[in-house]
Amino acid sequence: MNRMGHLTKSGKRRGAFSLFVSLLAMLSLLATSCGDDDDGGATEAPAPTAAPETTEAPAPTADPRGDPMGDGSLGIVEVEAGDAIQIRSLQAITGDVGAFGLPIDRAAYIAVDDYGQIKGFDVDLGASLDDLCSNDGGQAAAQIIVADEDVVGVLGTSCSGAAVAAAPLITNAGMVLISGGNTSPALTSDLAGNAGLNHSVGYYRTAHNDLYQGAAMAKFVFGELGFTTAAAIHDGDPYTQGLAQAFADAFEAEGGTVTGFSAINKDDTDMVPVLTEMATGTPEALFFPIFQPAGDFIADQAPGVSGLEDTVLLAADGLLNANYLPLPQTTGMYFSGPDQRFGENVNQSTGKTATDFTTAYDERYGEVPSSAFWAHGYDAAVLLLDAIDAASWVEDGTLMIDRQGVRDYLYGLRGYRGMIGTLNCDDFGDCGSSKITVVQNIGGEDNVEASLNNVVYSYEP
Amino acid sequence: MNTTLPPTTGPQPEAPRAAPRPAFTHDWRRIARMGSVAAFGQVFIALSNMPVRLDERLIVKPVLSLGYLVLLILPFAAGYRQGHQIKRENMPVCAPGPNEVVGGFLCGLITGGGLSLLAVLVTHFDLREPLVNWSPVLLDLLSFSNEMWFAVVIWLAIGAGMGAAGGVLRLLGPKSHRVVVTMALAVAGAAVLESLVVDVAEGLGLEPLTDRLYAPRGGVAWPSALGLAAVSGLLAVLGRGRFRQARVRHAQMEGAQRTRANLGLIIATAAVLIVLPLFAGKLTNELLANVGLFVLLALGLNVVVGLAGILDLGYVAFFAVGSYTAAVLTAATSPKIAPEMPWLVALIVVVIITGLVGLFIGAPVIRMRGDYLAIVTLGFGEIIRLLFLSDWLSGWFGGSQGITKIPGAGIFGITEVSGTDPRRVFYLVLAFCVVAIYISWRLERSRLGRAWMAVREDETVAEAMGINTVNVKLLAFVVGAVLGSFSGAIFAAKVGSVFPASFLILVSIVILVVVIFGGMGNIIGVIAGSAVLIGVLGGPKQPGLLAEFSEFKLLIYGALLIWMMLARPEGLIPSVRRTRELRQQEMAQDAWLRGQVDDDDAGGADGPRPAVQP
Amino acid sequence: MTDMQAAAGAAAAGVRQPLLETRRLSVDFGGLKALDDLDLEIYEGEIVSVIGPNGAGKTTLFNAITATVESSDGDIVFEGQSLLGLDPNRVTSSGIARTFQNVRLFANMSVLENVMVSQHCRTKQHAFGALLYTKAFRQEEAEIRQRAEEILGFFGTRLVGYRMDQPAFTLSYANRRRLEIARAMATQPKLILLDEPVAGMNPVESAELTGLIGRLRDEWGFAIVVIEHDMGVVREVSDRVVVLDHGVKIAEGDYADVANDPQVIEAYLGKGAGDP
Amino acid sequence: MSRRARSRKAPRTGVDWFLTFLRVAALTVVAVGLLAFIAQEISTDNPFARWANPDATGLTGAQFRGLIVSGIAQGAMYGLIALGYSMVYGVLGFINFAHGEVFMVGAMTGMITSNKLADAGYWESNFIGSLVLIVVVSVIVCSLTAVIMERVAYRPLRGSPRLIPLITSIGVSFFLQNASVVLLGPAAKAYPDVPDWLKSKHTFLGIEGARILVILVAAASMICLWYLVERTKSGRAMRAVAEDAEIAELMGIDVNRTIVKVFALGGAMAGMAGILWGILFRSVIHTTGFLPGIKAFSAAVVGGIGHLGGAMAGGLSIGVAESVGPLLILEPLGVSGVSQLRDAVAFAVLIGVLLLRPSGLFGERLPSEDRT
Repeated sequence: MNRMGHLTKSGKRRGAFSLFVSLLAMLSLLATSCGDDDDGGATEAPAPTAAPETTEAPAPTADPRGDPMGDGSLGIVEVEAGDAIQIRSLQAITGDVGAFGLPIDRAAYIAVDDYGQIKGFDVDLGASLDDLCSNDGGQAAAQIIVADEDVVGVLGTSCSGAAVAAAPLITNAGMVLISGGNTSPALTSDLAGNAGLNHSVGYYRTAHNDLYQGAAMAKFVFGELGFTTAAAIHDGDPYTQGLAQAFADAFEAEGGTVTGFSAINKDDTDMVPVLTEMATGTPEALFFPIFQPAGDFIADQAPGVSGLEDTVLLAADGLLNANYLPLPQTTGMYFSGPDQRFGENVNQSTGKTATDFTTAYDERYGEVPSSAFWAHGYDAAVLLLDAIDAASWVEDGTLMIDRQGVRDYLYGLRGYRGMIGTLNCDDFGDCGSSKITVVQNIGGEDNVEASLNNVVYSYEP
Repeated sequence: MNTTLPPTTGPQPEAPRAAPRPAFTHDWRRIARMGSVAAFGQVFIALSNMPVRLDERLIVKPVLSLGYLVLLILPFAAGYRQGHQIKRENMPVCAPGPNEVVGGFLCGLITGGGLSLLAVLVTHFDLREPLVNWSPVLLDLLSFSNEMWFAVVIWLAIGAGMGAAGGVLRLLGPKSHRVVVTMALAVAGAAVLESLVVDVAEGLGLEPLTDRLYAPRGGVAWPSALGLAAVSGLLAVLGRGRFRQARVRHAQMEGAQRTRANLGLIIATAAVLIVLPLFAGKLTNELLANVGLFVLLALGLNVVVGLAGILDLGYVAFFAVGSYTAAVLTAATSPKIAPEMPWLVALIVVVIITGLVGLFIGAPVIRMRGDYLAIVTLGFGEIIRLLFLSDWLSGWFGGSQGITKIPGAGIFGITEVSGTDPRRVFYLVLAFCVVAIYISWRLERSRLGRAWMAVREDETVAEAMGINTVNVKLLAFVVGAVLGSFSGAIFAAKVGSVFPASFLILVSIVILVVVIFGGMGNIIGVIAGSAVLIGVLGGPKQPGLLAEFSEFKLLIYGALLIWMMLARPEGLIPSVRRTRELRQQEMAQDAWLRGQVDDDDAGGADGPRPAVQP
Repeated sequence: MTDMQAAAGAAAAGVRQPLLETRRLSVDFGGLKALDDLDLEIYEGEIVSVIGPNGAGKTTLFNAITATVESSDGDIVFEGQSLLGLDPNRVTSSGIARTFQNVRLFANMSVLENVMVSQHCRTKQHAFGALLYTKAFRQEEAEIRQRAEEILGFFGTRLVGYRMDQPAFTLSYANRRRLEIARAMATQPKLILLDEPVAGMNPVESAELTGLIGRLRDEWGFAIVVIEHDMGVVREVSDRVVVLDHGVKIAEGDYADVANDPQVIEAYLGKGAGDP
Repeated sequence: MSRRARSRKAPRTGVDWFLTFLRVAALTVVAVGLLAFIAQEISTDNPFARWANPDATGLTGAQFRGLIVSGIAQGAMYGLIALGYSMVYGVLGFINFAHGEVFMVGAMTGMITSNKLADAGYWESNFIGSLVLIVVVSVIVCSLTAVIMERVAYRPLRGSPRLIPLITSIGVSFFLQNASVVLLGPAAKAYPDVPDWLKSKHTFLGIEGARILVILVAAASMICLWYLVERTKSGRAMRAVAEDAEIAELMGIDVNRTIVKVFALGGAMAGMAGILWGILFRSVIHTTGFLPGIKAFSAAVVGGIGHLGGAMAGGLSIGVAESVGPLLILEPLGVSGVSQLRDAVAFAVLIGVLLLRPSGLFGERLPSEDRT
């Protein structure tokens, strides 16, 4: 009460400074008096500030560790009893790319629930962050994540462009980044043992490398369909451009001729010019690994362009969804994408199948996943949790997580049975099953599921 | 009659107050109109999913979330607004009384009725196609997880209550008014600035304080909210409007005194900006760096739009050219250009190239009529982005794969500024902001600055007065371009990669909103505009403090732009000159009334100097 | 004013060179001849009034001289140099300043700034000087300001004092006209074109301004061309009067000659307007 | 100032020289590209054809016709939207930047109505009736949108400095676009499937039925509008207000009412264009209005703003130019991925026309105060 008196007496007279001091005094007074009212939040995870500190001290040579992985070289995260292990999800969740990132984001939450506690500690995903499918968005979000030094790992990103900027930040902070949606070769390797341009140690992904998909499509077109000419169109997105390029390169490597390689803009609707440009080479197949709505227009307008009447249309996973397949103009089209015949694949850590997942998803969100990579997202999340489990030990009721151990576990991953198939991580973080399939669309509203399973070609490196 | 007319700025002369109006004589049509407009707004907000999304953001835990707050504000505002009396000459202003409260009540009732009706409709019809947010979740929110009838009753009640509260606010004297507003602002401010406050408090070792202030997982804990309100209320009482007094005093200062006061303010601000980042964590610094980048861009656009009056909608082109030039010159991975330059050396080239691009774009457009110019610059902005994106030039700029692995900005070998350390980025941005501020400040007060203003005022006359308008405008274009390119060069070093997707038209528009919102032609205003908009709402690809708003950011930007133009075209912090321009008629009239306009029959101007300057 | 003396000397020698000369000047507005083969000479230190009924092409003449409209034929020669093809700002910097019939000030700039900005073409300091805040820059700013104050001082107390810092739109109508003239003076011309300088003024004000026009020539040495409807003013100030009708010069001479010219009387009376 | 013809004079300043250079350069690029294209068409072995682009193949007649027709159809829609820009600019002298969004609102309305009709089965059973119905609904909604926009955002600003309403209209555009996102969702939304005769290529000269429909309807709308403006009393009032609002007011014309009518008419045209868009492309998204809106404004400028026929002609020019330009001019010059530069070509046309003929192809018709 003494301080209260101070406030009323002198706060009045002296200038702004004393007011400020009094304000602080008052606040702390208040804070102490209301200290007991916090129990409402007891069941919830603690605020970041209340969470434990990271010790940069060398790993203890202790025995209570059991045999967790890691040498402590990247520091240890300590999680005190009652606190939760902090991981984050960084996906494209708003705007038109939201349809792609949102299922991956939600998969992480489902996976964390399925997994349960790690050594008696809860796992907290926090609020989802948005990578806005861009490098600057990814960087800004990554900065928010690394500001919290308790975060062990991050699930994301959806878009390769975001990973380019986010991965260095996150991996430099000792965290790992595991993506279920990136496919750019630059983030991992060219599959010939050379690190990609944007490869960071501590970056992993369960999605396939574009080079596989490009090769798969090329082999299908050249080998299965027996075509020697093909053209490709992308829409200026790093992903679609990369995939179209991968296809073109692989197709030429197979011995075919790429008669046209061009691009549209995402907002274009009138595709006659670009299709005419392609038609000048009279390709037997036209590959456009792009998104909606531009994909609708290409499929719709292509048969009307002189020179493309009989060209076979091919697309990729960006269009392999429940909105596109029922469109009448897409009947008979071929689509490459990750093998979606998850069938009875069981994630070895949670014991869940794809059917379990979609049921849970529908229960929670009242819809079916709107993109192809949800299972990759699920496996990515489970991998992170497994890695934390493998790299942690309990000491005096505190969970110690060795950051290097998390990486060691992931780099050493072999023969892991995930929802998407068997996962093996290579030295550059490519962990995906790399199984690519080509399906043919049966057509019609009711045949989406059947079309997804109508595999006409499958490829495994 | 015209309700869209803004209240005039500045202190209102104290009009004689007549007795309160009777409680039940109202302009019923006005109440009905305002109520239904507000109701329409309510329904729009509800259907936009804003309340549901923002419900995650707690203001006062567990009582109030931002989601509900946005629903409460409209009936309150409608209630308050309807109590506004249109002032006419020689018409006494009635003292507020029960009339205002009853009017507010009715207004709020109608407003709340909108949501009640919505609750009924949502229950009985399924419009999920096409309205995506027409869902049980919405009903759940509206009915506080109860039956539909509960929603109907509760929203009528809430609406009426908030409306009446708005009316009551009219009853309060200026003092209580101030106290209430201060309290509300304090709590809302504490909630909005949460992550910032926590971050800085951590740096200062004040976590115990913030741990008490904020509930776990966000929001001001309700006891703290009460405390905060009490403290701020008390401060408002104790302060007795000193802040306003100080402001008025400052406005009246002149000459050396004013310079001194300004210098003091500048030094204080500089000290805060230099010291604060040292204590703040990555979060705050990242935010500050982002705000700083936009301040730089906005300062550049301000020269073009604010000073020279050229509406450049393709301003992002210069940001892009700055980024790409810096990237191509400094990144080892960039195609074509082999020798990697240090960032500072590259910066010189960046300035030269952007200047040239400014000339190249400026020359064809500069003679065009203002609005043609706007569209053509927009076209140029798009062309430039498309060229960076194109496969054709991908050998130079990487096409859609962009340029990655851009090294940080090395400063004389002393330090390297890259995205991993936002604090350094902020200091670098700060340094460039100071340069930009200096440039715009000096130029504004030079021969060139006067010529810009003349061109903005009347191009034909400026030309007739011997000003080469083409050159002068072109120079404004180039200066703006160069300032924008600074931001681009820092951006490239900060993010470490450039992709064409960072340079959409959207960015131009956001920068324009920032400039307009802050106050065209005014450096302080532009800075304040960036801080508020980019800092709180976020930039095109940058999250702000209220990350929950990210989905609605652009909608709010659009609404803000319209509202600003209608209600306060001079911006948040207007430049004196700009205010004059936009309110010329009003001010001329005022000046006349105050006897400031010379009456030629009465002789020259050597009479006593009028007390107040416009 | 050695120039003037030189000119006077030249005049005395009988080889008097006009300051401004239009040769068969024509301005065509889509078939409508606003000016038709107009020959006009203005000599140094001379005040010439241009009168004529509405639509006679007086303002068009000013616009053509200052390059605000393009002349379709003929030539305009100023100090021996053709002005054709110059931009308006170049015309101004070559030494011709003007005012506008419907006062066009930079309404939101202060009175002082209005005059300062009009010295643009006589000053040199560029952006770098301002940025580096060089001595030359400061010196020039001070000079600009001083000259502006000096010019404003020419109008007595009307435009000085606190009023210098007020925005131009707060000025009274008469003062706006004065400021326009001040602005024209600030471009340091040899020739000033005044477009109806006393229009809308009361008799006291217009008498005052009439005096000012004379002083402009006497004290500052400007040659002046005035478009004016007020015949009292015309009589007062003019050394010479030129009468236009339908873009054609119908009379020229001193006031008395012109006022009694039957063609002029017809032009006015034929229109049924005004009384010369 | 703006009307001053500079043609008679030689370039004087650096800027003039530069502009002359730009004009010459632009014409040269177009000419060389076209010549290379023609050379290609004559024979692909032609050295001139191979000079810049060794892979050049040339176009077949059918391909060329396809390009032109798609350009005309697209351009007809630009033209319809451009009419709204042009009329508002003619009367109020400002760019209603948000007009493109009115078009988007039209396309969205059409999408919603047609899907409801399809759900009810009426769309399949009576396509023509449905079409008329969605046109009516969309025209009404768009007119209303335009009128409300005028009332709320523009009328209070009449008489303020020029840039103010322009900036406001940018705000309105932003608001409408994002209101569509938050209310209707960010995903692209499809129209129900149209009958085969609209899709089949065997209707007339191998042109798709939908494109013929678009061109016909656009032409019909244009004629109606022309009749309305040139031959009716309201139209005379509009032209009078466009000429000089103050004098029109003195002549007893209700200026506010006339302006409202102008907005309503412009909105109706945009609504019509929205439906045509929906029929042709069968998909709509919140950004549908933005670029077409800007291109339509460019079309209005290219044709000569305030000139109804000019707006249509401008629309067709921009539509055809962006359709054939990349393949006719850029590809023979060895540019790769030319279709990506389509929008760039459209804007380049705008810039080029303004460089060569600042008042548009047909000359401007502007409110009197804008002329000086």
